[in-house]
Amino acid sequence: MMFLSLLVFSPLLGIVLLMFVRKTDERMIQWLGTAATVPPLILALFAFVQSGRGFRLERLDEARDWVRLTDLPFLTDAAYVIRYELGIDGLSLVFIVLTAVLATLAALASMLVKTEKKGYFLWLLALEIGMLGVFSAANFVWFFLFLEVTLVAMFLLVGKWGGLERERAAYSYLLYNGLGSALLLVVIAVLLARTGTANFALLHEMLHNPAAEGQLIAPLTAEGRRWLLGGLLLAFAVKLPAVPFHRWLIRVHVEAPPPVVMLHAGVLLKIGAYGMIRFGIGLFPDEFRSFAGVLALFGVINVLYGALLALRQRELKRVLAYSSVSHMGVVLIGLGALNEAGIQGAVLQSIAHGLISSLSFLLVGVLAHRMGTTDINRLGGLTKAMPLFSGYLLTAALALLGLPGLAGFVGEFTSFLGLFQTKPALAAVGALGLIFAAVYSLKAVLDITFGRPRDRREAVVGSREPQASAASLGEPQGGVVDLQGKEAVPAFILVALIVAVGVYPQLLAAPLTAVVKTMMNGLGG
Amino acid sequence: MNDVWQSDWSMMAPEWIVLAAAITLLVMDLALPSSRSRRPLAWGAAAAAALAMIATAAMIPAESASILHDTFRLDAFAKAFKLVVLAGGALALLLVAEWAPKEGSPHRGEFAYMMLFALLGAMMMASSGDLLTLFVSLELLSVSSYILAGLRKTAPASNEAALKYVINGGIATAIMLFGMSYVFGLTGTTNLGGIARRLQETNEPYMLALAFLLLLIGVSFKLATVPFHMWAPDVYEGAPVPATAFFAVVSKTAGFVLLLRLLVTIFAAAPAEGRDPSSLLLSMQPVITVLAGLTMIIGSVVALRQRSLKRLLAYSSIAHAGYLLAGFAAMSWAMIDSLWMYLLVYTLMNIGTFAIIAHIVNETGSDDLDGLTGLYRHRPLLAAALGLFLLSLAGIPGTAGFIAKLHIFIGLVVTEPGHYVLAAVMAITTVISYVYYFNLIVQLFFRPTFTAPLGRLPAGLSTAVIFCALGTLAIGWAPGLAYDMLARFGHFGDFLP
Amino acid sequence: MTLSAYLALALILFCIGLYGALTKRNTVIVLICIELMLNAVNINFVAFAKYGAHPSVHGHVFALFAIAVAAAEAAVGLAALIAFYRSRKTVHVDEANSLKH
Amino acid sequence: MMNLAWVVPLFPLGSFILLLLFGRRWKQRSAYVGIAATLLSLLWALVVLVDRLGGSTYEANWTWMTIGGVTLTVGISVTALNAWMLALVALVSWLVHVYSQGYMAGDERFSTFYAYLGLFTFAMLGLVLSPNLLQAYIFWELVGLGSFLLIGFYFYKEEAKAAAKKAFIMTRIGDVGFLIGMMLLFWQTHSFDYDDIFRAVGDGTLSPGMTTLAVILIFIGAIGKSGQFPLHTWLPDAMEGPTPVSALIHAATMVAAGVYLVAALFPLYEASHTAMMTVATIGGVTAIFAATIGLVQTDIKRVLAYSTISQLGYMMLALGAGSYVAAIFHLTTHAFFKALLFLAAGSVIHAVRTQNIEEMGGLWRRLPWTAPLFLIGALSISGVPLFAGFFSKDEILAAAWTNGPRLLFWLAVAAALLTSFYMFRLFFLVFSGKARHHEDAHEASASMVAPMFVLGVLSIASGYMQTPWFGSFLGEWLTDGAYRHEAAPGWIAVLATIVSFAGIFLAWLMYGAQKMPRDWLSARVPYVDELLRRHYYIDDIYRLTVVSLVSWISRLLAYVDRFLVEGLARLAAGIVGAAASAGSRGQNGQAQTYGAVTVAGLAILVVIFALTGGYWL
Repeated sequence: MMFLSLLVFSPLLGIVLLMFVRKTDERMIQWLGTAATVPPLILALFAFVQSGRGFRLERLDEARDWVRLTDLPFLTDAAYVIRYELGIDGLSLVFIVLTAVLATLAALASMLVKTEKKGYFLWLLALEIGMLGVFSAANFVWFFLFLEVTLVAMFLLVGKWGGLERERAAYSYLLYNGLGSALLLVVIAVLLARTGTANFALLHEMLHNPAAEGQLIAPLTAEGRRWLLGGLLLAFAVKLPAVPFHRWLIRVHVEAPPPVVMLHAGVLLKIGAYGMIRFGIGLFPDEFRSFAGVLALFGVINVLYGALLALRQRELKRVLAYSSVSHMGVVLIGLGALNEAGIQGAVLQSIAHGLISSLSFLLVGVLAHRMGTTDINRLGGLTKAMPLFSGYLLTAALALLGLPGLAGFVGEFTSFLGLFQTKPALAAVGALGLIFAAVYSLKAVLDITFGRPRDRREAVVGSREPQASAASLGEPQGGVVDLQGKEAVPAFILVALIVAVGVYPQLLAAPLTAVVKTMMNGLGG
Repeated sequence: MNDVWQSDWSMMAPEWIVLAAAITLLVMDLALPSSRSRRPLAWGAAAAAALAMIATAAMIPAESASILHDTFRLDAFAKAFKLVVLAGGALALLLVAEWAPKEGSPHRGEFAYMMLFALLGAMMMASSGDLLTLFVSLELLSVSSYILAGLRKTAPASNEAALKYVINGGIATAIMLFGMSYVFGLTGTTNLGGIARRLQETNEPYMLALAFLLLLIGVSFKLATVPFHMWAPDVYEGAPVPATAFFAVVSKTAGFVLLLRLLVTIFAAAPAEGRDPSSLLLSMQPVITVLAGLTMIIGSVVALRQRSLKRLLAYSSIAHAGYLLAGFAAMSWAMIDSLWMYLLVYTLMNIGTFAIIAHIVNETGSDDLDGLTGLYRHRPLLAAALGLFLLSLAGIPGTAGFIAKLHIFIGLVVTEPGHYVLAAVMAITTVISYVYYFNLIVQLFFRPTFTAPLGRLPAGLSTAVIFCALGTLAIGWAPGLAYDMLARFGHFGDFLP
Repeated sequence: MTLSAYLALALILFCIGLYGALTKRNTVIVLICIELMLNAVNINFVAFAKYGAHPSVHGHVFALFAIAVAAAEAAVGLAALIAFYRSRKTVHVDEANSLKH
Repeated sequence: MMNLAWVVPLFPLGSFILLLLFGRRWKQRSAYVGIAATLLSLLWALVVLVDRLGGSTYEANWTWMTIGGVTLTVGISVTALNAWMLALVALVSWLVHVYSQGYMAGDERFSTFYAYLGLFTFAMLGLVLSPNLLQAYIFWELVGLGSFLLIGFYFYKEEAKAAAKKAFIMTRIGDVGFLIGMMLLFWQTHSFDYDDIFRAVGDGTLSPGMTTLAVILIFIGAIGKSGQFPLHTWLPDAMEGPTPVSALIHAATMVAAGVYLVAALFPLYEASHTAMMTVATIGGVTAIFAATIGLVQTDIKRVLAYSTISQLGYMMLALGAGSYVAAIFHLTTHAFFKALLFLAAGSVIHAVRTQNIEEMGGLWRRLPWTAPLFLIGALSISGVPLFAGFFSKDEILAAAWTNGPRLLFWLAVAAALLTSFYMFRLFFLVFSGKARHHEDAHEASASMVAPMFVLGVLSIASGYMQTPWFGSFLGEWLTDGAYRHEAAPGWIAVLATIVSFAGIFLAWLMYGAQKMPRDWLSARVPYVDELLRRHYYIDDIYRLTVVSLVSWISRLLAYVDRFLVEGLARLAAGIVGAAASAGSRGQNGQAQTYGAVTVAGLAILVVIFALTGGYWL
């Protein structure tokens, strides 16, 4: 079976075809680039549907010989064999579906990108391969490999197609995530060195089967395992990101082109959550217990910190950036709860936030395109000129603040439910974040869509940025045009998904149940 | 005398090939009229190196053996490292073939055969079984290198580089020789195996330790590691690009050959004061660890400030030497494996980078990193190849650099206790190195160009670039290729005599 | 006893050479100082060959090789100096500082 | 039919979706979609109600999400209370849909308005069908959404924007309390189902302390939604919305949801004396508190808004005093007469295009239908005998007397006095006296009058479901026959009557006949007047405490973010950069320096070795 390889590498076809398209043929590039994201989408949905019908995902596992680092005589035959291994379970599957969906939508939304479209799509597709690979890998080395593909692709996408301070944002991204990755690499190296394998299942076996203790190439003490887990969590905390490692996220959110942020906020941040669950809980369940409190604490800090800072921002992208910080805190809260509800909540929150932030940034892209600015102080009363857009924006805000019936609620609710079992007092403090979420999202969105349309000159005087000159102000070209057919499609799909998940979360919860149960068994609870 | 004539001289076939080629080229260079282009000579030299490589490869299945009273050893270690050295040499000679400095290239013939002599030195070093051969081959390499550095006779920078190289090289030679003299004094023999055996009975720990430190410092000159790294940036910058590539790759490999042959063979089982009385080498591990850490930090940090590409790569090569030294400092069973793998990969990605820099220097006469701006627009494939080499140097997965680095990491943490601090330093300096590697990528892909578009890559350079790029990609995505080869060396089980 | 004396002499010579190599401005003197260091090593070798714990002829041989190599190195050094002098009109090593930072 | 009760909310939902998709094309015709949908809902709800009158509770559940071994469900539960509320909500909603056709005619976003109304109605109907806390919470927030959207309907008005935001945030504060309480209960009982929770209370799995904590937290949700002190401030501001919305959401249905929630969880509340006392106290305080503010308001809708707060306080008081039936009874009558009052007020506003009662007057003759209907509403709310309000208020007073603290009883009586006073102050100011330049004021269309008429009838008739004289049908049905009328002293009814007439008389003196100066009170105690006019400075207190505290913390964190977090990152980068510069400068180009560094390195190693003797670490 090559199913997973096909799934992960199918955008490669698009990359190859794009190479032969003339740089100037933008329509063709847009079309081809979007079409290239469709095969993984179809395959992912197919797998999703089939697994819903009872297909066993293990049957998709793939393994191929890749490299054997050494065959020293005192080692067993299996030691230091790194294979090309892909394999998914319910947990990976939901993330893969999320990735595939958002990639297609981001490709659609990329019609607003006008410069050097060819290179843009090449890297966007590379990014998709990386993301799909991260969630499909069944082996630490390949996980890391795909992770770094996303790192490079994002660096280029942000640095080349971003806003004014794009290079700085790209470096921020690179360095923070590079440090996270480097730490992760050390952990991977330790695990690989001492167990002789990088396969998740084998690692799990080696770490937890007392009989396998003897097969370890070098001992892994309890103390050592705690350090390893600490390293893992720290590495993924940078990717998530947890306060105080969040500064890169703000820059990337603000500077990157909106379709890229759709993928970044939608999927890449979730790698942090995925990693913590897959490796943190999956490989070190016993040790994870001792970190649960810290995680929950950081989760609450994230929630409140992000929300309180989002309150002060007057630039829509920054509001959304800090809200991402806040929402990722909810993921940490779920993980810190360390019970079924919490873990499931963390995953649901990841997916939900993926959809919601994608929607938000899709709209931000349209807004920036139409009005030339996303500064809240310079906007107002948009409902009059752009009723449809405003409706979508309001929906995004409501989803962001966790309105029941929309996806955001499901994640937040389940995560908090989890924490209320284990640490009710902490959870109650964190719940304040829900109030702040309502304040910042409504404040931002209502200031844009409600009220009087802003007089531009007044806005400039009122603006706190002295460098804002009338010339830099976005002058709507002619009349302001509402969301149009092609742009509305991704927005509509996202809203539909958000509503679907919000109304019937079992859609996502069903594939997760088995995984969560396995993890809870590992946790011995 | 009988021994000499009854020896199995075929074991030295690669050396003979290189030597014969060098002498032939020397004679031809003298004989040919000055109007004739010396470019074919460089191609011939490259072919000779490639031929020697094939000869070496053909000998892989052979049993380990030694001739000439165990002064010349042909063990797995020798074969393996000779292959790397020859690969680096052949590729560097391709760069020589296309060497075209602004003032003209009247000494290309010399360039080719001097590089062959240096290569011969490096090869001999890999096969040395005796202090004396080790010393002589080291000097053959060094003295030839001094000349290579100064080959641009009319360029002040090249002259200065040669002078600095000679002075520092001389001091290093003296220090190392001083250490050798103590080792000889304690054992009364120059055979490496013999020294190791006799040292087990000696009880002069202080003198021995002093000898060790002297040798270590002396070797660090060739490795360009702290504290003897400072010459490298100046010499790399001043030397002609093919020579720089040669120093960065072949000399460095030779340095690690020297490190392993000399320090490991002699001191692995020598008694010591200190933590590990059974092995002086192990008790000196902390020193090497600290030096490795400092080398990584200094190399990657100072590189941040460089604008000259050659100088930047000099610091980058110092950092890489630090990674290699870290792999050595771990002293795990993966040590030689990981060093060989890293050096192989390092050869490919570095020569690839230098080939492109050589082209830029040929075309623009400058090696400022501005020369890279907007390369993507005019020469997308060239830019992509350089991007690949840079990513590999940065250790990004999907390239060979990652696999090599991973192997070093594994070596660092597999021992008990693991070298976690060193691993952390390596991880952090790797991230710091992202800044300057990605800065070059930014120049390549993001910035608009101000300079005239570069011309097409000449045949020699494109051969080198294609070979290196394919190698970097192949080892990155299918590392099995390289590791299967490594497996055939039997993990250098016959390394210690 | 005798060995120690030779060793001490060699060490002193070595240090003198080193000091000179690191402090003298004139490159010719620097090169000569390096020769001095190498010669100090030769004293060591010869002394060990005669009075060492394991006297052997290898030390003499080594010293001969070292002398030859030192000569080669000095020759190349002087050649480099001459080339340097041609372009810079100076033999002062401290003026060879255009490559830095 | 009860098993099909889940269909009831779907009609308005369908209307919402249809109007969202096609509303712009249908324009004014959108109203028919909304009216038809709610009519169907109403009919269906009545069928369900009738079914339930003769039957027993029906419950059905479907999986919503599984969490490990626990399955969270959604479903419907047709208890007596739910069936009653279902019909009530559907009825008022339908009437408001009809009324709005006239009131909103010509508005640019006419279809949007109906869409939002549909959404709200769907949510409210869903809320009253919920069999568990989770579902209740979901719809609880959705009704909030409907309210928010409709308050902000006039989006271009800054006041409407602020009011909508405030409404959402203030109720959200309460909602978080609700959420926390609900989750705490969940981990005690492993279920959100009302039945399971009640069972847990019954068999003692739920500790009393936890019960108290949880229900008080849930009660915070009710406080927020029902505009109780201290989270009431959003409700008067919510009057920025169109008047039919005020009638439907902010008088008859949504704000009563708090009362409904406490009623639905009544067994849980009953288990905790502290909780009951809290409910009663908050209710009683709110009743008098809001009534006093109502005395001095000059905006017709705000008077009604404070009146609503006050009446909701009554209901809470009733619940706290243990009289579940009285609360629901008053909820019902209040829904009718308050909706009537709001619709009538809307008719007045429609006619005179102002909301300031001081600019009105003498409208009695100009609005021949509206004025008498308003009078009926005012009499009913004032508790004049034979009107619906009289019976329900009497029931509450009786409950407060028998079960509650005396103080709360007297507060309730005082509030009744104030209620009749400010209602008739309003009545006299608007309808009596000289007409003030409203020459063109005329009665509204039939589509507006008809719903008012229906409500007028109900404002009288609904009282007779539960009277001391004709039996207590409602009580018996709601409690499955376990209801017994409070044996309250007869003088309470008399007292209530006296109080209500006294209020009306006083209002007549001041505003009708103008025998007393209007500034009689404000001239004597100006600071009291000022206090009331500024709503006891509650908004200002919030602004100075909570809001400024949050904004202060937020600013502090902004500095932390910019200087500490970013600063540390920059410091690290700066150190690396400085090291790079230093290292670069150290590379001074002198070959001899390089050698010296080497020798120094060697010397350091040798010295350390000599000192430590090989024991490096």
